[in-house]
Amino acid sequence: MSEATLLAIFEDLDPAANAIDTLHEMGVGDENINVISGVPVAHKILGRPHPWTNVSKLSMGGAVAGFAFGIFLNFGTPHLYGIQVGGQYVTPIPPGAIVTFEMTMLFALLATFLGVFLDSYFPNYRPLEYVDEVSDGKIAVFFRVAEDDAKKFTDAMNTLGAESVKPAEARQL
Amino acid sequence: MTASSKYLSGAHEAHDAHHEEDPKQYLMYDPKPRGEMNAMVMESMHTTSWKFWVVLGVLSFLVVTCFFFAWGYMIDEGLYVGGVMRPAYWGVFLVNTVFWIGISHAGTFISAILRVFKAEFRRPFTRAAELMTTFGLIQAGASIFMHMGRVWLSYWMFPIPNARQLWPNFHSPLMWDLLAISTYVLGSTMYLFLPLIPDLAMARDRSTGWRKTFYKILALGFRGTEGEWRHLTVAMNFFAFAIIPVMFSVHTIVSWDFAMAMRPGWSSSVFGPYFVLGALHSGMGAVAMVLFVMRATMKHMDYFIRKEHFDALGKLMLMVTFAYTYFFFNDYIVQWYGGDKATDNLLHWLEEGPMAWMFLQFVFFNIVIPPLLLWSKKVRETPWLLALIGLMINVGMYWERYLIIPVMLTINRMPFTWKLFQPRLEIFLTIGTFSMFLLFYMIVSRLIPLIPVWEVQEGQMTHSLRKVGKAKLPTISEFE
Amino acid sequence: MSQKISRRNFLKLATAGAATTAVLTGCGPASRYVTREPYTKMPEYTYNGLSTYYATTCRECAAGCGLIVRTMQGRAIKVEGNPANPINLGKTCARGQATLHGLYNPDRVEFPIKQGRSAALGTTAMKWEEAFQIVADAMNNANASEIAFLLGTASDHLFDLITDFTTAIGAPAPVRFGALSMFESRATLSQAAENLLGEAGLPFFDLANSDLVVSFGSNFLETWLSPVAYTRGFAKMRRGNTQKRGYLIQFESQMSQTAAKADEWIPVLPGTEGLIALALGRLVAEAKGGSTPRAFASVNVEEVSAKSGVSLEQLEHIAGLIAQAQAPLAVPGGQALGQSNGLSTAEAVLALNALADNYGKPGGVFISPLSPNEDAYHRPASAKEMADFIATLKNGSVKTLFIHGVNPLFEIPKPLGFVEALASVPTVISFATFPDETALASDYIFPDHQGLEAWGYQRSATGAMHSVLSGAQPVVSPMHDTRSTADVLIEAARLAGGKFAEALPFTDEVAFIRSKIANLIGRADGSFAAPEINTFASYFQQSGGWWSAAGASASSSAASALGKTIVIDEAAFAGDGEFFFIPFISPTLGEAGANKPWLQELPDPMTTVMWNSWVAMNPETAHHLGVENDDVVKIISEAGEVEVAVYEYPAIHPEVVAMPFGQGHTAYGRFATAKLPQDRFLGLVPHGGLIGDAFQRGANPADVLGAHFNKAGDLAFAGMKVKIEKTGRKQYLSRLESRIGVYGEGFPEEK
Amino acid sequence: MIRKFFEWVLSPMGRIAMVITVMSLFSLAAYGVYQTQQPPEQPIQFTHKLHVGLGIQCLYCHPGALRGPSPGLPTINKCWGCHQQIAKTQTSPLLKPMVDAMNAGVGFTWVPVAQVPDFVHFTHRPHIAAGLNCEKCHGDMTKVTIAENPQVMNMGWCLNCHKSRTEDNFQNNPTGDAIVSAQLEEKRTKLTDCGTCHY
Amino acid sequence: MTVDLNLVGAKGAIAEAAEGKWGMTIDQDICTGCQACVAACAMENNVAFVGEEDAGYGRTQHWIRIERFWDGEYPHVKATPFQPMLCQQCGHAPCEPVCPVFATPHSPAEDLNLQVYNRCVGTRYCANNCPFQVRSFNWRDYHIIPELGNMVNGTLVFPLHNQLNPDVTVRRRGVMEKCTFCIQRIHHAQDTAKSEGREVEDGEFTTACAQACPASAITFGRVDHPESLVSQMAHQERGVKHLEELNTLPRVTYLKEG
Repeated sequence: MSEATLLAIFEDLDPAANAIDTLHEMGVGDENINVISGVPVAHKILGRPHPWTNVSKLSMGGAVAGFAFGIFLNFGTPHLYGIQVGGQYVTPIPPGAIVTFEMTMLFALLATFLGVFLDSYFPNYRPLEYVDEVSDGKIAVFFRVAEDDAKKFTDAMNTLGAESVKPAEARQL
Repeated sequence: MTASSKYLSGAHEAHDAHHEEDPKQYLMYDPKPRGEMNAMVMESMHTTSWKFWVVLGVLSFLVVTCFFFAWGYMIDEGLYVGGVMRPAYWGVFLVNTVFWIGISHAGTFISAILRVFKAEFRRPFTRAAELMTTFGLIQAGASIFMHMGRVWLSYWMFPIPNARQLWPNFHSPLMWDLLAISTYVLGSTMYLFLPLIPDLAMARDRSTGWRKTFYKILALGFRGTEGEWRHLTVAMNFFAFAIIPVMFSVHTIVSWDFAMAMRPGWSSSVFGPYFVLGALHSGMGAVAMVLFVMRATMKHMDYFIRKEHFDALGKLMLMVTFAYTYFFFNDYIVQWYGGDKATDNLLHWLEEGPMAWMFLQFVFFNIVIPPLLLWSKKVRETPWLLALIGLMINVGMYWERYLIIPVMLTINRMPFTWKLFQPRLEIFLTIGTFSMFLLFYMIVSRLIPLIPVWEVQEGQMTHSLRKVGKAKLPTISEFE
Repeated sequence: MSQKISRRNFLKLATAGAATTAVLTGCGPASRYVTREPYTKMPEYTYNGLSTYYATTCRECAAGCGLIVRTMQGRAIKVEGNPANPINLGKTCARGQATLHGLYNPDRVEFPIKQGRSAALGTTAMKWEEAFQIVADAMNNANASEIAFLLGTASDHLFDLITDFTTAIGAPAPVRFGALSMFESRATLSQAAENLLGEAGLPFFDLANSDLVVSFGSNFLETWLSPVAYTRGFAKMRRGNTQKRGYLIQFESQMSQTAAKADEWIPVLPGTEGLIALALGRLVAEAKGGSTPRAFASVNVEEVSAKSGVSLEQLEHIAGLIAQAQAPLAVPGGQALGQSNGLSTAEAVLALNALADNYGKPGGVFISPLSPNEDAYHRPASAKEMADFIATLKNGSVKTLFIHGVNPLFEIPKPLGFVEALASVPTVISFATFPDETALASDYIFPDHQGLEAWGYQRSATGAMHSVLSGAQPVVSPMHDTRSTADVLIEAARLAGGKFAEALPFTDEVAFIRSKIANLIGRADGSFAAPEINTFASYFQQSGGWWSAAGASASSSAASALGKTIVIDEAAFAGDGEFFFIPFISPTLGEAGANKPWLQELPDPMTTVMWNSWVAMNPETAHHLGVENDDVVKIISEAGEVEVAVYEYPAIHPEVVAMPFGQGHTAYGRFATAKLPQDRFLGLVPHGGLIGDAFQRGANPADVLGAHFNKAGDLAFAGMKVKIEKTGRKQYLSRLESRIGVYGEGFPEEK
Repeated sequence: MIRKFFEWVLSPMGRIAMVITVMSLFSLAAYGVYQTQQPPEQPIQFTHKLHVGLGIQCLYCHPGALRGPSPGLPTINKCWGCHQQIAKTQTSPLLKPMVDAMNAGVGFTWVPVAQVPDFVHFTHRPHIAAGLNCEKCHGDMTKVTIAENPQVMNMGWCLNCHKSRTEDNFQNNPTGDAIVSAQLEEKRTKLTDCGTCHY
Repeated sequence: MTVDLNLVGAKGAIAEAAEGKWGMTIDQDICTGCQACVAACAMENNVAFVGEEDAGYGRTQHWIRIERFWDGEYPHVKATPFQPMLCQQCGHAPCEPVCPVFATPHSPAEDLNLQVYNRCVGTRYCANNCPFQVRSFNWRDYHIIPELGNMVNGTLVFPLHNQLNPDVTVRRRGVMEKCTFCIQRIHHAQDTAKSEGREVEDGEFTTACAQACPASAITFGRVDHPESLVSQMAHQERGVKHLEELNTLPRVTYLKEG
């Protein structure tokens, strides 16, 4: 039997939280619920599971790569064609500290930035389920239920004080 | 007896007055619905008066003539159209570089350090400051390339494999500069973009026509799902912590360009922190000016940017001034006390030579006047006054860099070569960089939301007034 | 302005020569300035990238230093001294080094030119055949007495050729004159030598072996007679003797470069040097004990001290030094001789040497040996003789005037009236290599080769105890369509025929030179010996000349010198100004170096001024006049006036102002005249800048010199008094030195 | 406007167009590089192939290589020395330019092929003295008519040879002799010194 | 003589290890300041002249300049001994490490400071860091200023370029330059010696300035050969080195007066 994705829009956080509880009671699993908000809302407020992220891992990875690159630049390249200057070592350590530090930071930052893109599938210009009110601070709760139960859930949401409950359709943002 | 009672009563009144201030004067306790704030921000982006376009036209003319034409002319003719010579091989270009890098430090300081320390007043103007970082760094980079004798070969400084089997020289402070500045410019641009995404999405939802496309492309299809928010906040926190050491390293390394050199007046171990503080000093001043202009020229900004922000900024400036004074004195007295002959000559030259007026202005504008004024809350809460102090500080800081580079270069260990630097084409190119900075800022102020609305709303949601007994006490709750 | 136009026309007309320059001016870092393309017909002795060296003689002044020029692929690359030549022993001065900038100067006269003397007529190019014909006609259409030759200072093969020619056809002998000889007062020196030693000739002062040198205004380290030789001598005097460091004392009113090297520089009032010499003589004689010689008897020491401004103690102190010295030496020269009493000053100084009894002894005075093919010392004309020559020109008794190697319009003081003289000569033919003032004022210019392109020899008047004849040969093929003047005359004489042809029976210049060195063949006492002319000539070319192997030991005795009474009459000063005016030849430019860019770029040793001229005055004086550095002042003498910028010179007598000779050209090429046009887009800071006519660089002191001579007939160039007026204008002198660092200008405290 | 372009680029036609543009740019660049590698136009179509085939030594026409920096390019006199004795000289159309030049007495100027930039001070002598053959750098002349460079002569190319010939390995120092390796070390120092070629 | 810095180790150690290879002494007592060295240097090394305006503005290209100061007041004023100042070819050259592109490396073979013109990008850091202020920068193409050339049927030719020395690179706009101790002569001498299978002898060749100096005040040669003339000159008691306290190990010894 086919499924329908419904979208309930709430004015405030508390009804949204209640709505999610209700959905849980009515047997909709977290995997079938998604919340869209105009400000970051901590998962515990809505009683949602902790969302995963790889960003921090990626940053660390970048840092390591950058460190390696810095080491190569400072201690590797002189051995490709060493030139003496000012009676100093061909591969001095103090500048090495600077070079490796900068490279580490650069790569870490780049990795973090790209991490956001990778994790949240940016850029993404395909049609998506969305409502403009979200950026006005409303809380939008998506949930997928069986076609037949749609009516039931709509009523439940309305009783919980949803502004509107309608089937969500994907559109060009 | 009477007198004392008078004093007491006076004190008492003051005490009461202090208690009866209205929490509504703080942005965080004066919430508006998100939709309204969005509308205000969008409107502030859309509304332009004819004055705006006139200024824009003038600036773009200046950029074309004084920046692009002048630079092209210099590349074509050679550096002799400038004023550099023996012994002042470095001139105004590097002064501009150091100055712009200094300006750029404000953004990072406000948006990163204040974020880390959860200073709530930062929320409305983090972006305005962050923009200064990026644009300032662009000007700084341009100035570095202007100063090069054969700029068309500047790619030789990048570590790329080549047929000559040669790599850049990592002993050279200039190489450290290159790495640090490129790191900083990339990092701060990304750090500018990340918090911008939700606001771009907001703008996307509220605009039509080419703006719609523009925002749509930039917003990358951001919707505000829990996942997206999570990644974003994690990344922003990481940036906030990571960009701070980068910021310190950048200006320290810039200072090392001078401190590593075997020259009187330059070779000083305190230059690193001295320059960083100097950078913050000028940066704060610049922020004050920008906020003043924003508030005065853009619509609805008096809601977002209030007395409290100027006050807080003033306090920051005061603190930085003191720190800067400490380092200045530190650098100066060590040099003076050492009494090395060359250094002695140099200091005399600065204090009583033909550029003494510059030295005095620098001391007064940066060290004497700001603390005297910023002391009073009234001054701090008067936007134009604060902006004026900011201007003063920036002039002073520009003089400081000017003294450190061409004027100090005049005096070296070979008195036979001493000569005073006179800027020639540099004047035009300096005007060019300044115009370009302003031009960018004006254009962007109408393209992206200068106020991070979601951050403001988040702040307002976390702030509340809790009634304890008779008093309503401000309360802040953590959402994350 | 007329000169300007005609100069432009040269450039317009310029075709052949310049096209041969094998030079690329592309852009991009890898482009070549100097292409290394091979000869199309390569001589077997050259390989690409390897240099060939030729020995020749330096023509920048009359000293006759030997050069070895490094050439590569037909271009002269570098000038080096000829180590064998006893005059300079492998060393060169700055002017010698820069002679290449004369050879490759962009402003050379590149082909024979006929020009009207007025701008209206303009200039036209000529063929050399026409040129020969014109010279020949000039000879034919005038009787011998109506032909006159004016040559440069140097006594060279051209002088010999013309002397032979004129004697043969009965024309007046050629006159040799130039700024150098004018400022060197050679006539005075040889006259004094004759008076005291009964032997005319140029004295040579053996600095090298002396241990105490007392110089009376002599600038022997700069341009005087043979600067390279005398510099070597000075160095030996200072450091050559390991036991004793030589000591140098200089009496001079302003600190010249020579005085700067002196251990004691004693500023004196101009014209009192002779008195000081006498006073010293008397004191030395007294110190040595015995009777005071007649030469010094008449002098009153206190009076001298009062007049000259040299304190009695100083005089006694110096006299003491002289008395103790093993080989003391007194050298007259420079401004001391350029006075109305110059001759007696020279005599006094020579007498001082006589007292030291150092004639003909090492570290003493010698009469410079004659050159190998020289019958007697032919010194260049004195100013007096020049004046007489000019007079003959004026009274119209000369139809054709040939000028070579001298630029009288620039070098001779105006009152001598050369301008009018030139006007009264119907035909003036100049053999100038460069478009100088005189050349532009003449009817024809038949350009001679530059020194490095030419054959010849040059006598060295002094500078070594050897008798030296420096040989010259072309080191490169001529850049332009020029002809050697000797060849021109020979060719013209042949065309003229008759006695002229008989007077010059030579196929060409080289043949003549060979005839003149023929008398050396077989002489065993020389640098080389050869049995017959061909071998000899090739050796002569190869080793850059011929010189006696051993230094001649001069046999002059000074016994008579001391017996003669010497009276120094009061020096007379022309003009009613309040300042003594001392002109001196610029050490870097010399008399004719102004058109060589690198000489212009060389800072003057004392003032470090480049590309311009200045008047040096004591800072006090400047203060009294209310002027300061770079203020343009007008210097007014009875003869004329010049405008020049002030240089506050700390080491000059307050009553004296000094000015270098060598700048102030109104023609003579782009480097000598207008400054290099610089980019005007941002002349925000005025540096350099021009005064007066925008086409003139610096100022010429000869414009204020009057026609006054000393007893020997030399110009009393230091005998002028001038007034100084402010003009209110500024002229920023380009200095190498830092005014902040050296003079503490704008610098708050004592460095 | 921007949007339209953006969408167009995403459309298949747009993508193809993009690919074509990029490729054409690349091929243009490649063609430019190729042009720089062509042998230049010489006054005469001189056939190295033939002359070397006849057994004429390189140093006969380029003797400078033995003595100094530049081997030199033969003057017309040198060509004429042999060619005047060859009947074909007068007839061959290829040689006509030389005959004309000789009669006119002007000679001709070769266009140097293997030319280093003026900031590189290259000297042939030590290379010949080190026992290098001409073809090591200039390629096998028995194959080419007009001389052309077998490879791009840049600093990396020079250094590779300098390094490989002076590194202390079995080939250069079979016995592992200490003195030899010291010499090699000193030689490498000299041969990798910037100042050896650049001043 | 060559020093592997990584073997020798600390900076200090190299000071003893390398007393230098080529060195120079300048006797200030007999230097007459006649500028012959300056002219000779310019002619040998294609040093450009810059014209009055730039010369006055401190842009002279001289590789060697002669300094003189004043001492005392008139009439007891004295000009201090002329002091020719040129690149001191320091062993620990401050100019070297600051160049981002290795354009002024140290020559391990000749122990000189090199200036690789074609590598220079013109940051001018080296010049700022030179305590002797002897580096000069090509502010423009001083060799091809149009006013120096003649227009000959439409093309600009520069007769003066005929004099340029092919053994020395002609510097273009935007690069730093300095005295090289006439390294082209060093190489030429070494090459000749090698081709004749011998060592370079003392006095076999010399720099352009030393060659020209009429007073023979300049001596050039191997300072690491004790018997060479320059070593003997340098070890006199009146020999001093400039700014020795900076420990840049200059290779030029000045012989003072007296």
